[in-house]
Amino acid sequence: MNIIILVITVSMLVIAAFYVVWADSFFTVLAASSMVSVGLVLLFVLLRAPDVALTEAVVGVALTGVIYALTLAKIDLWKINDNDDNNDVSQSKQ
Amino acid sequence: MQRWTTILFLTGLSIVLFAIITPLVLGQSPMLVGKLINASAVNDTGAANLVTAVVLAYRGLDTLGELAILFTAATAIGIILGTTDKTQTTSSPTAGFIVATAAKVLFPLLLVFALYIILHGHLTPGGGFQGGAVLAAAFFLLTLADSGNNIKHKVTQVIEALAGTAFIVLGLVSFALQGVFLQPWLDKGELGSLFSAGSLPLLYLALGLKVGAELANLLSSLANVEK
Amino acid sequence: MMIWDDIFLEVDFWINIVSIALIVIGIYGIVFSQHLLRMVFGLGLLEAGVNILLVKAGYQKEAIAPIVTQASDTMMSNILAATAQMVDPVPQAMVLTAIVIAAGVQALALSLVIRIYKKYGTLDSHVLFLAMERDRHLSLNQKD
Amino acid sequence: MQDSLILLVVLPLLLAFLLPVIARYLGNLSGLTGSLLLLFNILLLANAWNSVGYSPKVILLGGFAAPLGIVFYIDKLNMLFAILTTIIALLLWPCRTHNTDVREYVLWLLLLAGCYGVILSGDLFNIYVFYELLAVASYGLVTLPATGASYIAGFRYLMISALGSAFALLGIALIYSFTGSVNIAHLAQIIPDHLHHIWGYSAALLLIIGFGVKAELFPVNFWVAEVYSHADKRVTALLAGVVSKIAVLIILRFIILLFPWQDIFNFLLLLGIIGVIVGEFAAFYAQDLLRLLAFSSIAQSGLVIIAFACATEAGIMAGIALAIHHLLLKPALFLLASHCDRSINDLAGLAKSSPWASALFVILALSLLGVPPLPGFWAKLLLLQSLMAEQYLLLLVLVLLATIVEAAYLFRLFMLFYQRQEMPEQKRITIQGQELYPVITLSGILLLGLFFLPLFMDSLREIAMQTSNIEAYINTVLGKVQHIGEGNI
Amino acid sequence: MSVLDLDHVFFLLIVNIGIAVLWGNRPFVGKILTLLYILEGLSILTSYHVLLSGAVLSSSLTFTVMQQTVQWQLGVSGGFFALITFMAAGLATWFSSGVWARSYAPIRLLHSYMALNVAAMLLLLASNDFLGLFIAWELVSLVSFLIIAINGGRSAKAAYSYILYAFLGAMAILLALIIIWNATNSFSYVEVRHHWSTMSVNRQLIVVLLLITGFGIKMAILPFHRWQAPAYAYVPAPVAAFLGAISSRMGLFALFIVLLQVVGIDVIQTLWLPFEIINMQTFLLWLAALTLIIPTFIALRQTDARLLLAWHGIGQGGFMLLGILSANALGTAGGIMHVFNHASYQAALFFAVFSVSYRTGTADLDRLGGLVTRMPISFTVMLVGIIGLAGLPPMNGFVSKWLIYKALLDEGMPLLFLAAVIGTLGTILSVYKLIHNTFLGQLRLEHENIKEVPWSMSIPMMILASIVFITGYFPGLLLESIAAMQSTLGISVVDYHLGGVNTGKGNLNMIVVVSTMLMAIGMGALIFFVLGNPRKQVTQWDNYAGGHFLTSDMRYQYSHNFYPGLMRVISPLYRNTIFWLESAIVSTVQFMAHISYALFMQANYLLYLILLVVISLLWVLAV
Repeated sequence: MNIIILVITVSMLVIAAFYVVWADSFFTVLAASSMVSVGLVLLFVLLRAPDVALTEAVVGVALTGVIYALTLAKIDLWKINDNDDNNDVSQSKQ
Repeated sequence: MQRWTTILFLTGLSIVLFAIITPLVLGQSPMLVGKLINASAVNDTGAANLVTAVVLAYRGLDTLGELAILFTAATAIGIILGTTDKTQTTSSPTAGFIVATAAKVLFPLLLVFALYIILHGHLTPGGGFQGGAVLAAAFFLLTLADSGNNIKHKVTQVIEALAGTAFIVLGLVSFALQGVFLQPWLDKGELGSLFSAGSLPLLYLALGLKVGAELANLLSSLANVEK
Repeated sequence: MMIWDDIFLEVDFWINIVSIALIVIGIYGIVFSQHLLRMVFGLGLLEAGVNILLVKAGYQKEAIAPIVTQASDTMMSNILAATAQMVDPVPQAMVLTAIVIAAGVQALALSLVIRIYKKYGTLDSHVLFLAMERDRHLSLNQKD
Repeated sequence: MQDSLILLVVLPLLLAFLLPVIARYLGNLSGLTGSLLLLFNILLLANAWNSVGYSPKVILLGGFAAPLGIVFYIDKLNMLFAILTTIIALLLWPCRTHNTDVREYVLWLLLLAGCYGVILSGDLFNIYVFYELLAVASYGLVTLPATGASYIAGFRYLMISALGSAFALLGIALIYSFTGSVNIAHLAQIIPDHLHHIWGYSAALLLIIGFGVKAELFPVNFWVAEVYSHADKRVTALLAGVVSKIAVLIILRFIILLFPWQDIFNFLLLLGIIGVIVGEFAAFYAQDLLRLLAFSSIAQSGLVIIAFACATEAGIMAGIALAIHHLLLKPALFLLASHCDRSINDLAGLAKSSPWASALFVILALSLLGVPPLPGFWAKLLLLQSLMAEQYLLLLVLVLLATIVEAAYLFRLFMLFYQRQEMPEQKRITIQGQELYPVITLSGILLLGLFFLPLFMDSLREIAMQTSNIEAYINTVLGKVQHIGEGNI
Repeated sequence: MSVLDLDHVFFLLIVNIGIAVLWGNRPFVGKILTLLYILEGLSILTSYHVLLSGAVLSSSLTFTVMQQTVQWQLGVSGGFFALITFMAAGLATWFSSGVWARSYAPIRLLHSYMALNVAAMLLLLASNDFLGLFIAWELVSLVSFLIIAINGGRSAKAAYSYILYAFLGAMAILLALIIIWNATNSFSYVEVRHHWSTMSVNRQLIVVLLLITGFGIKMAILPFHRWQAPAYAYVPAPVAAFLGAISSRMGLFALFIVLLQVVGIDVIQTLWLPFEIINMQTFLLWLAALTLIIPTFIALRQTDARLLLAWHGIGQGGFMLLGILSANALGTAGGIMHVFNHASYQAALFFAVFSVSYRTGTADLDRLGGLVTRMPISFTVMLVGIIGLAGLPPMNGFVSKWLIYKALLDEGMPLLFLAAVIGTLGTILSVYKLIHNTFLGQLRLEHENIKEVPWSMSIPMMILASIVFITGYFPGLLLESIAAMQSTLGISVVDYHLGGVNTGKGNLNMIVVVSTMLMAIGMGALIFFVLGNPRKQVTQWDNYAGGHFLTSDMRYQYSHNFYPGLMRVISPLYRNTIFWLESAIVSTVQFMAHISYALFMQANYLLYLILLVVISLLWVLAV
């Protein structure tokens, strides 16, 4: 039974990891990185490591997520990828 | 061209790592130290959560080191982002009404939840780091609600310093008593009850408070960077 | 098909896949990205991949989480029996520290990113490298 | 009494935690508390030194036996490095000017605690944690000057160091999944014979590269030139002198105890010699003094790595001698160079405006070069003898050629300093007296060491013997317990 | 006599340095320093008979490190060279102590560097094991770097190229030391000689080649000769004389000790270069012969007198090496004697050239001429000097050259003898050009009222000229200590008497030769004066050349194409290959420096870390 859960989390993790590195707007990158942490939490639960899962949940998802969000706000990339100011996005792509 | 090199690099590296990692068949890793700790942890430290026993008793110095690393990171960020003690008002728009009321409601709940996690560190999964982070989230929620009254740095710094010293003093007391630093002292109480596992919960409490204050400081200095 | 089945059904195979994927993509993120922020994200991925491997090092087949739950009947014997099939707690303690270290380092890196953005207005690593060399050159020559 | 050596690590942390709060009341005394603490450390180490005289001691953390808990291993080599770190830190302690933020002292104290932890600890993961503490503190200190360039240099340094640490953690994960324990003495029993295969080698490589970042190993020392020329002068002196030598000390412990295989030695020898040659040639081309010294410190670390990589007793002795010599000499050179931080040909005629500083610079550079009467020569002689004993003739010739290139750019500097014409009035550099005190004390120690050379050599030989004696290490730590249940590898 | 004589000498040297550094620029201090040098020379002379009997002047300067005791004591060969050093230093300081000091600003630097040089050289001469030798060797090369760079500008550049060559040499010696230490586990000469055969043959070959390169660089043997001429030419007068006389002979002393005493000439004869092309001894002899010929013919083309003499210094160095390595009693005696002779007339010539340039302001042969009437003493000194340099009978140069020629012929090396003769031919030609262009020929208008140099400068010159003549007259004075030297080294001893040497096939008695010459010259002068001294005082322009009268503005004296016939024949040979080799090396070093600097200046530096990890892991998988 947990093999299926494992396969789902693994595939979700790998896809999220792809998005973190290849996504265009940093907004999606932030979301993808939180997704990776969530996947990690699931994995740690499957690996019988509840303490680590809780830490990863709190520190990995919540704390780093908030810190990334704040940095994005400070370097004014905190915009949904609307098409009018593409320069910021293109600048972050190349 | 750039695309091909990336793909080549990715496949090459993954093949190399795969060749190295695959023989680590899961489940057969020889638990040399693990078996011994599992056997002796309960009556050595009296903690139900063996991971806490390892984190605070067997490998206490790692956690002290870890605490120091977080403290260094926080101070370094303080220096880099240059938040001195003056509280400047940021021009970020005040959050909507919903967030403000939700913040007021959620704050006490989060506090209780955080303290629960810290105090039950030696019984259920959780402990200083996790509880401290939740604590910081609770305080940060307030600044998120109305950016006016952000965290007063002086208070958090005092908490941070005291909690850190408390952690070390607990270790030094055992050094004075038994001549060995960071040895769990105090009676172990009966397994599973709140006041069991000797000095471990106290250590985790000090740890939690320090991490909480530190991260709150960090988050507020991040939030208050001039636009 | 038999061989393929038991490989795919094996938990170990999938965990290897995910950790290697995370490490490789993390390294790619750090080394090949132009944007400083993307490097920090890559670092996060790399740390995650390594943490998985560290936890996997302690996992035992059909073992239970290292928490003594039936604390009520304080019979030492069956507590010892319970702890016998527990997972190895030591790597979990290590991973706990590793995650928090990674968080600390990433927070520091991000504050540096903010400071660099405030001062130079761009986050492209090539442009920044040339800016650093130019500053160095300026500070060398016009020392008053 | 040597149990109290744990205070070396704990007291700086305690003071660091307390300092932000008590600094408001202490005012400008807070700088003083740091130096008082260092003096106390020296006292601690001094009376521990004679008690550790004959056989190494062990401190159990948390009172648990060796493989379970964390263990501190005290032997003459660790003590020597601890004492030298304290001396250098005391000399380089930042003096309290009006605008120094008290948090700078906090970072210095944390860096010191990290250094002590790494030197003394006998547990693989504990070394990693203290190494990381060292690293994070040095990120903070590197960006102190708050100039744009220092931020970029700090960020790049952070990235390469974090990447290195991730690889080290990967190495630790590999080792743990094969042996199930993290205590170095315990591993020293298992790894050399059981892990002599691909995974043992890859774990060794990952660890060496991870810790090589700070040890200025060849391909991972790109940060050296940027960081040393942008960071604050005392931080650069500390990083170049103390921290890089401590990282090399860790690598020494690894290749003696955990991975005593000839392939790993060859790998390190190869990287070391490339580091030496590339370092010297890059220094030959460097345009400004700080960058020149940075490249020369890469070359010197390469020499130390080469010495340690021929893991015989003579090799270790040569390595320790070179490390100590460089540890005392490089901070002094960096302190001197930080005043004349401008492109080299603007330094023409420095001897006229600040004669004492240039005279000291010449003497120290000659000792760095290995000119006979000065201590540098004896350290290099030991290195050459140990290389010859191992019949590495090509390495010997390359090291000597590198010295010639070193002579070329150093004498080019001396000629510039002692040129006839004056420095232009407004660009004149005069280094006042009180700036020179740490430099004078360091060169005093070096020249004083010359008089006690025979005595110094014998104690060095004794230290090298004690370090290369692996059975003593395992027995003291594991208390002569035989192999604990390592059946099923 | 107290055996600790060397301590007195060291004490005097320290006093010497103290005085020079503290009161260097006081007017009378030059004389005190000269006295001190002479005192030191005398203190060695007084205990010289102890040395002659083979004993050793030991000193309390010893230390033991790594179970090696390093001890300084002076043997007879060290004593002989020390005497030359003190003679050269004393006369040089005397030359600079008088009027000359006022014309030279950094006189304090000059005195202190000279004192340091002498002290370092004595330390070298007194070392009796490899470690002491290397320490003193580095000190000597450092201190002579200081003294060469004293004038700044051109001499600073020459000093920079010198110190690079010196470090190349020092590293070669250090490598040889380490290889020897590995074989014999000790640095003392006796131990090394004892264990020498344990080394494998090609390792012995490497050690000998390294030692020769190391010491040869200081002696400016052929491939490494480019640094010495400008280094010894562009320095002030006393320094040029001192360096020209003794400084490059330190390399010879070290080679003499190491090759003959430690390695032994028989070993060198048995060693063969790879692929049996050439025996080591013949290789070295031909190297010495080429070092004699090529620099001498380069000197032929020089127009600056100082450079001409400096190039001759290199040539004569080759001559000495030729003598020492000829493995024949006469040859070694000739070689060592040539050191003394060359020191004396080279210093005299340098003094003469510099006194001319002190008066006329230039040493360029094109702008001099006809000074014999104005500066007679300098003329006589130069005359005596060039006769010595050319190796003609009354002067001491002839004795040592004769010994070396005889040795070469006795050993059956006619081709080498021919090469030596060609070298001497070159010397004679260039030496004549020197004296003709400075003293003979047409006096220039601006040199009308040139006066002779003051006494304080001309007395040392005259002393040197007299030394050249006396040792030429009674070579026995030198041969006595040379014989003692040969016996201490264990090589065949030359049987000598006051007048010269008597060998089986024809002996040399300089007393007879010189007295007959003096009688002949005396007779000629007598007849000339008895016949009423029939000569007419004419002014310089009352003569004509090539059928037409000379006017004062016409220049018929030149030094550029001085020997047009000879030059047309040999000019294609001047291809200065070594110059191109040297600049090629320098540009490769700069190129590699540029690459390694660029290697570090990378925007994307993490790539290298990953490449290292991937490559090392692949290597691990492969292994």
